Amino acid sequence: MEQINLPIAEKGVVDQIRKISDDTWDIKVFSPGIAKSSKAAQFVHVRVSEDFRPFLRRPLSVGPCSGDYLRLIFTVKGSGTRLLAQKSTGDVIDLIGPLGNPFKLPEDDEYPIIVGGGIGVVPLLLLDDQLEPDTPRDFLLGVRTESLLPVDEPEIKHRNIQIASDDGSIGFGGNVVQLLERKLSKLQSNRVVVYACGPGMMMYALKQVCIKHSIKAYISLEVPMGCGLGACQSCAVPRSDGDGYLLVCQDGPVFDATEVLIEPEVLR
Amino acid sequence: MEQINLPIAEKGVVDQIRKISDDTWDIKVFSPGIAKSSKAAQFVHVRVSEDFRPFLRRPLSVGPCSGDYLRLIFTVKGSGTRLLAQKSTGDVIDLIGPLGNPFKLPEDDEYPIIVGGGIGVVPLLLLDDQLEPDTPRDFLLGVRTESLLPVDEPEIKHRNIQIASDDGSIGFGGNVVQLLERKLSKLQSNRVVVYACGPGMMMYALKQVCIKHSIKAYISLEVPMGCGLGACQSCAVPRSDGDGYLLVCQDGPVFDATEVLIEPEVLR
Amino acid sequence: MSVDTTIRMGSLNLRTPLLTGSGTFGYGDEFGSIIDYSSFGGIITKSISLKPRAGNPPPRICETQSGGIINSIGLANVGIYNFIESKVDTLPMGKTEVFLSIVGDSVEEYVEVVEKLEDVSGIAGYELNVSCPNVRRGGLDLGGDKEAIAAIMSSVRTVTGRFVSVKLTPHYPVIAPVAQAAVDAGADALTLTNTLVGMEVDVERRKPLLGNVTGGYSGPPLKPVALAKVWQAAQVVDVPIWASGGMVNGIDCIEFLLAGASALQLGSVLFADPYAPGRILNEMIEYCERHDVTRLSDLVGKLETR
Amino acid sequence: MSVDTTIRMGSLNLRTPLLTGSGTFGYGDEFGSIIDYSSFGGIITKSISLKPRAGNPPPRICETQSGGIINSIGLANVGIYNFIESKVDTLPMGKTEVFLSIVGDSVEEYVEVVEKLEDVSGIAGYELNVSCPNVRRGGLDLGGDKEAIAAIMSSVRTVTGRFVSVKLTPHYPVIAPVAQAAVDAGADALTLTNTLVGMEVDVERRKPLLGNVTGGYSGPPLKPVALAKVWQAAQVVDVPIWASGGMVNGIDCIEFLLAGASALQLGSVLFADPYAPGRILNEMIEYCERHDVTRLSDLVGKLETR
Ligand SMILES: Cc1cc2nc3c(=O)[nH]c(=O)nc-3n(C[C@H](O)[C@H](O)[C@H](O)COP(=O)(O)OP(=O)(O)OC[C@H]3O[C@@H](n4cnc5c(N)ncnc54)[C@H](O)[C@@H]3O)c2cc1C
Ligand SMILES: Cc1cc2nc3c(=O)[nH]c(=O)nc-3n(C[C@H](O)[C@H](O)[C@H](O)COP(=O)(O)OP(=O)(O)OC[C@H]3O[C@@H](n4cnc5c(N)ncnc54)[C@H](O)[C@@H]3O)c2cc1C
Ligand SMILES: Cc1cc2nc3c(=O)[nH]c(=O)nc-3n(C[C@H](O)[C@H](O)[C@H](O)COP(=O)(O)O)c2cc1C
Ligand SMILES: Cc1cc2nc3c(=O)[nH]c(=O)nc-3n(C[C@H](O)[C@H](O)[C@H](O)COP(=O)(O)O)c2cc1C
Ligand code: FES
Ligand code: FES
Repeated sequence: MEQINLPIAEKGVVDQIRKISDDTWDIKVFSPGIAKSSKAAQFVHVRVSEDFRPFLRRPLSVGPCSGDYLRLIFTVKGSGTRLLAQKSTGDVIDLIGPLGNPFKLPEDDEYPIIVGGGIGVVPLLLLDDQLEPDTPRDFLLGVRTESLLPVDEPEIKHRNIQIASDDGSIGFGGNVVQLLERKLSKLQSNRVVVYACGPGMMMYALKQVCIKHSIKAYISLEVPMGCGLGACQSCAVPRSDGDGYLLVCQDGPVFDATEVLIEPEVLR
Repeated sequence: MEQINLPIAEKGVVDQIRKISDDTWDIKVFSPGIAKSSKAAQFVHVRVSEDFRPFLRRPLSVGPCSGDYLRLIFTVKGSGTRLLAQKSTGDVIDLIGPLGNPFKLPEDDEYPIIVGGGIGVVPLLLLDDQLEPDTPRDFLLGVRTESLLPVDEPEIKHRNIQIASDDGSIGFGGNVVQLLERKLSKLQSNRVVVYACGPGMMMYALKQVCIKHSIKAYISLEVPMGCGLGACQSCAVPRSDGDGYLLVCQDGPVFDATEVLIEPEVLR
Repeated sequence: MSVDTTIRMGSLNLRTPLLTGSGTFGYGDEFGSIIDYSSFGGIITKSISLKPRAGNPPPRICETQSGGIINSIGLANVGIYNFIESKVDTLPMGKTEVFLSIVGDSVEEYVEVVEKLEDVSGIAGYELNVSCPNVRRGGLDLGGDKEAIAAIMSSVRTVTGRFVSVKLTPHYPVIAPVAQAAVDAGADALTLTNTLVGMEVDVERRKPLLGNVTGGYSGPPLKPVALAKVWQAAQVVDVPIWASGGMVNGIDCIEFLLAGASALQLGSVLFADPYAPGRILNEMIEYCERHDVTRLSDLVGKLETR
Repeated sequence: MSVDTTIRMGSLNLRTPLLTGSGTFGYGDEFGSIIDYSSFGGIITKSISLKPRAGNPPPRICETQSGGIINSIGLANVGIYNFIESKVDTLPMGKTEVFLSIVGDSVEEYVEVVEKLEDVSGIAGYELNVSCPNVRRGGLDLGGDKEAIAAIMSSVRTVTGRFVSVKLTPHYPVIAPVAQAAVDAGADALTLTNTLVGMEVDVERRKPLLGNVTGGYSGPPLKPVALAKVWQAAQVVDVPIWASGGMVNGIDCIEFLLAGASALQLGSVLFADPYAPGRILNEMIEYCERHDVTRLSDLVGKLETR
């Protein structure tokens, strides 16, 4: 197993906050301890409220890092992310991280296809950075419609992200798993390794496709969490062999797609 | 019994808010329905939070009224009054009132002495206004120290309020009940009627003094309330005859001092 | 779209599923013109006992840091004789359905109070409060003992044909056995739940905030507990369930309907917001419109579990 | 002024009254360098059963509108054999006192697990969890039945001389009889309380928020209930009481001490704020300084009631 850095507690400082779309925000945080040691798919557990309302921390993937800074990119879903979106430059954010296991990087003979669904793209942005610059890859991102893109135009260009949209408003018309299938039909699939993160329904479909084509797929899962540290057993996902559960915060968030049962309802 | 106006629900509008001392605020509220029908010692039940935190309304005495406006004067004690102190001009305040029974005004041959303790002075300010202008009276107000005065200099002058302070920093050095005893020693006490409102300890001492001098005393009591409307029985005070309880919101807040048992601990 | 808000339960036909929680609405007229009866299906009075009760020493109400309240009224009420003499006439009959809450120290007391009320016409039914946390009783633990509850219910059944709901405490880990016992003894409905037993301390004065030390804990913090009890009971009994516990908005109420409640009691919320019934009814109707539900009653028990 | 934070209870001598709530701190090392053991008097492990348990279907945790959380872990644990093989060595013994929480489906299971642990040295004592809301049992209602609780405690007493606390559910209207039964059966302490049974519903999807529908409700909304139980029990038993329920700051903890608790378990708060133990200890010391209290233990049971 790869060497993983122990999680630390760090008070990050908001350097910059910007709105990417109607409900998606991108915060650049000064958090040297975590920024320097995080690997793709690891996450931070973020305290959103000092007065315990809401009560729990919120897990957020570490986005692209540069030097002492990391990026948190998130969609406002409920009260916790709403509070985070109200932060401004200079505000302190109580972080614990990096948590969880990172993506296993591709072997020399493997061709990585990165597949993001909506805000699930965040850990994949860091992965994209952590691949050797000269490693060829495909980076696919699905959204429902153009206005919900969780990354901006320059970032899409720079990373050469190929977009799929359900309503055809941008890029490929259809979902991102369909786009993946297209790609696969043009590649020698036993060399491909898929890296994916996205909503439950997408992960479900993606797993079927990867099984059909006998492709290795690493998926990063998102479920409600308590401690984030492997202590409370809140973040269980069923093993596909029926033998109990794995913990997303400790055994994941990255799993081999064949290891876990994907229940779209639970992952949301 | 005097004719009492039925309580109404009214959305008051903050006309002006000013800080009187470190923790005391004076809000002038446009609330024509309540302002026009309130009598001294009646109160309004104020919703301090739209999202039920804190949960209960706060009872506040109706202060001096002029035309369509009433004044709420209050000390910040906890979360409810803290929220009220954050109101600003134009804000809407959800009020129910006037509630409770007013002071019984003095008979022609009675000499009123008004005795306030701290913020308990509020209902007495309205009483002062509602006495016939040419009615002679004494208006005493006790505070711990000058900086805690709940009314400002001009108001004290205008109403000719005589101050007592525990530490002697202003006016009579001693508590207001001692000041009352001084007054009484100079008056023919069977003509005197006392109107009082203040903290539990003061009310306790005041009752003893009035009994000693066989003086009629009307006191206005403050206890934690639920409904404010006589429905929930939260605001009970023990009858002095031992036969159960009276309700401050329905039978009070004004009581004949001999009617009720004064438990300083409960009144705070 | 117009949403049908009526609820049918046995012999009852309520205009809306909203009722008042006993003890939070007095004998029904105290809120005066401030309340809008048209949003209610009915009201439930303060619990009435055989003899008048003075209630507990003050303070009787406090707030909790957790956003709820605790009361220790101690069932202060005028007693059945005074009630019949001076309160019956003020009940809002005609404006809405009126249910009387009954409390007693013994099986006989419940029966006696109900018998006396049988002569009063226009009463829609009774709620038997066998779960008040604020009074200590002799040998009988009425709130905990399912035999005692069954005895009260079956004895009351012998003296009335009117609709009777039995109101239970949330202080059972699992409500099923006692719920079943109450229904077997003849209950037409179950009310779930009464308050939790709670307490707050003023650390500066080292004193409890309530004169009686402990009291009944209600408001939003109670909601998840009452909801669990409603759901647990709905799995085992087939009488309607009246929900009580922490509802402050339409969504809370929809949660209870989905979990299996047919009627919804608004209690503590009335202190903060006496206009809650109208607001909440509108919020429920909006939910129905958004989800193409034509009758509120269609939501009852429609929680999807595996 | 320096405040003495130690707490003595029978054979135990704890550095501070702060413990961890079972199930919120794993087997004691998961929090790694994030936690400061020096603020703790001891830790209590996740409940351990005879056989490994997989636990309940996800989702297993949700928040409540009322500011608490509900979990339905379902006592997922590695079982006593795996525990002894692979977890015992990671226990933070030496750093702090270590208590093992035990759960079982029968009297015999509790006894068997404790027997196996008797060979492990360095264990300060046990907490018997007879109150978990997340598992259904056969005939025995272990959380509600005082005879069953007494049987478990007295049987465990025959195999260990170590300190044993019995952890009870808050789902009793009055805790006294069951508290007394546990003490009579040999408990050295009582833990009050475990979680309430609670539930939340997602009205948009018409589904419960937890896979198991109901779960254990903890955090701030639980505090007033646990406080009442601690106070009620302190009136009748003379063993120390370990408080558990909703504490998030030093004032909460002082409330429990005044109500009669000798030790204070921090549970859910650790998820939000793993630094809570140090912060809370400081807040308690500040309170003591402000009130001229030289020993934290002097506050125990010092609530003034009439
Ligand atoms: C390892 C991991 C990495 C994540 N990375 C990101 C990211 O980079 N950007 C991003 O926008 N979101 C990410 N999420 C999802 C994010 O944590 C949730 O959207 C967020 O917690 C919702 O909180 P809220 O207060 O806005 O919503 P609410 O609806 O108020 O949340 C209620 C509760 O449900 C939990 N919850 C709800 N949805 C999810 C979910 N999908 N996953 C986990 N918990 C959930 C919350 O933590 C909270 O306890 C990640 C989740 C995990 C587990
Ligand atoms: C009839 C009446 C008239 C009043 N008039 C005034 C006034 O004009 N100006 C003023 O400053 N105060 C007045 N009070 C007292 C005022 O209601 C309380 O100070 C206020 O409710 C405290 O709320 P809080 O949120 O600041 O304090 P918190 O400490 O947060 O309050 C906690 C709870 O205790 C209750 N409470 C605490 N102290 C009192 C008290 N003395 N009386 C009633 N309830 C209390 C609160 O309503 C609340 O439910 C009056 C009280 C009554 C009953
Ligand atoms: C001040 C007060 C008095 C109450 N009195 C009674 C009562 O007399 N009889 C009864 O059955 N329930 C009584 N209750 C309980 C309520 O009817 C209701 O069941 C409980 O408060 C939970 O609902 P809520 O959270 O909506 O208030 C009382 C509650 C409060 C707050
Ligand atoms: C996620 C979680 C798991 C828990 N697991 C256990 C357990 O295994 N055994 C037990 O006795 N209590 C368990 N509890 C209950 C806690 O120990 C504690 O008694 C309860 O949560 C109340 O305290 P709190 O509000 O401080 O969390 C658990 C609580 C939580 C939140
Ligand atoms: S969140 Fe606590 S174990 Fe994963
Ligand atoms: S506050 Fe409800 S009766 Fe007085």
